Amino acid sequence: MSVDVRLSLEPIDPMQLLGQFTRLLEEEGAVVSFSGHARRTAADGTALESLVLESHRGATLRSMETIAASATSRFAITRAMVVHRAGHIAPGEAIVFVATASAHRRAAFEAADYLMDRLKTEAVFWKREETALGSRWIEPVEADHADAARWAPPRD
Amino acid sequence: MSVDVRLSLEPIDPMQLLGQFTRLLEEEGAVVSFSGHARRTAADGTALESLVLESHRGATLRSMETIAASATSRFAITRAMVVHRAGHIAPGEAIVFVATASAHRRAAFEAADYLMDRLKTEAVFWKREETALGSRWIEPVEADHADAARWAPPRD
Amino acid sequence: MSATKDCITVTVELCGRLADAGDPFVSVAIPAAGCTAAELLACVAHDCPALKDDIDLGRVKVCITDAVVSAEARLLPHDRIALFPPVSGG
Amino acid sequence: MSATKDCITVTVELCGRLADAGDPFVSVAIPAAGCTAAELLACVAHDCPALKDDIDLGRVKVCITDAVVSAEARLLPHDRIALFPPVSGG
Repeated sequence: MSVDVRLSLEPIDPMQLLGQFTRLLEEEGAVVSFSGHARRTAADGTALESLVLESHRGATLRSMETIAASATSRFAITRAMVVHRAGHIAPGEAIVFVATASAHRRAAFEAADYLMDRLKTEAVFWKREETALGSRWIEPVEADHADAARWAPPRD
Repeated sequence: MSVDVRLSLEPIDPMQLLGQFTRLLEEEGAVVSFSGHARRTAADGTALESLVLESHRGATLRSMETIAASATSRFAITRAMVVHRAGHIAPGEAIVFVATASAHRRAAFEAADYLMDRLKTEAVFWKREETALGSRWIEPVEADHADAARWAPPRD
Repeated sequence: MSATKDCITVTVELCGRLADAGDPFVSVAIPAAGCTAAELLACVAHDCPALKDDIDLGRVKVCITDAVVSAEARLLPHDRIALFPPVSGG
Repeated sequence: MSATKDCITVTVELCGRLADAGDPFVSVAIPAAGCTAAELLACVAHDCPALKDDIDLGRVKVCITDAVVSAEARLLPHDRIALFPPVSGG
């Protein structure tokens, strides 16, 4: 089992991360990746200038590691990567990249899905949108909570 | 809606394909990718020398296009890519790459999952494993049929 | 005209394990006016004994151009015809 | 010794929107022997009126080093302490 969890203040490139992840494959037959990208429009409909993810040195990375460990214990995956951007993110740029590998594809799909559901609700970030009109804090949307509630409570 | 379906007799590189796919993103917030890789061991436990996917000029690509069209009509995705390798595939090499993009992540996850379930059971390929002991035709495993049965029958 | 004179030879591509017995292309005599897919399979079973069991067990499908067709579908001598065993998926 | 002499000033980091009112680091007086997370929040509510409402509504959690702790957890003056509003997720 290999788990690679990173918090990055620099832009992240899903293509390069998938390349790094795939190069390490051994017997795995299935690889699933997810990347989430900053939208071009803020929640209030105005053009987004920047999405800002504030993080906490220590607690943010630890929350990501806890979520990744939970995924590896619940699903038959052999390898996982979780890379999250923090700081100022431009529209279109990647916010988060997740990859999972397994012998059979169902485990890789479910683990990536689970990782994203928990990251979107529980990872220690505080998010705000900056537009020409100012700055506005945002919280998880209802759909995020509904997605996270699909899974049995984590054992951690 | 943009759908890119390809049948390749040359090796395919999931990293490069994800790069091509991601470069075209517009307002999508979520990208899911799947790649399936040839195992190093044949079903009978001997070392795999080559996985051979025979295809039919015309029918194979058409079956992939039908499956892709079904996915785009069932799920709220805005973009999909389906690239399938045919011919002789070395252990570890990618067999198939699927990518989906959507405004919200659930649709992208479900569409990629659905695409793979149908490709693994219905795409027009005949697969055989070549080992030092000879060549052996293989059919979808039970788990593939069970996965495909999770979805309501396609309307096409 | 005799029944023989009304026949024409078409080339049929054998896909997957159907080609294991030899050449992936076989010549089959069908009525010159065309026939149904089911009738083609009967002609193949007659001309290529190695394929008879699979055909009799319903394990062989007929593909015209780029699509599998039903038993009743009509095919013409100039169609591109292939026979498919059950697909394995990707 | 008076109660005042038993206190020590610790620096508390304010995360997310808790820092909107001003400096992301505030100084708070806590008992020199340490206190519970709940007691720290009471001290913060007293020293930083801008945070009182969020604290009273239970919307603020205490993080020591790299983990959110329960109300009963004890913290010592040398701990790295932060206050978290509800997280937004990634």
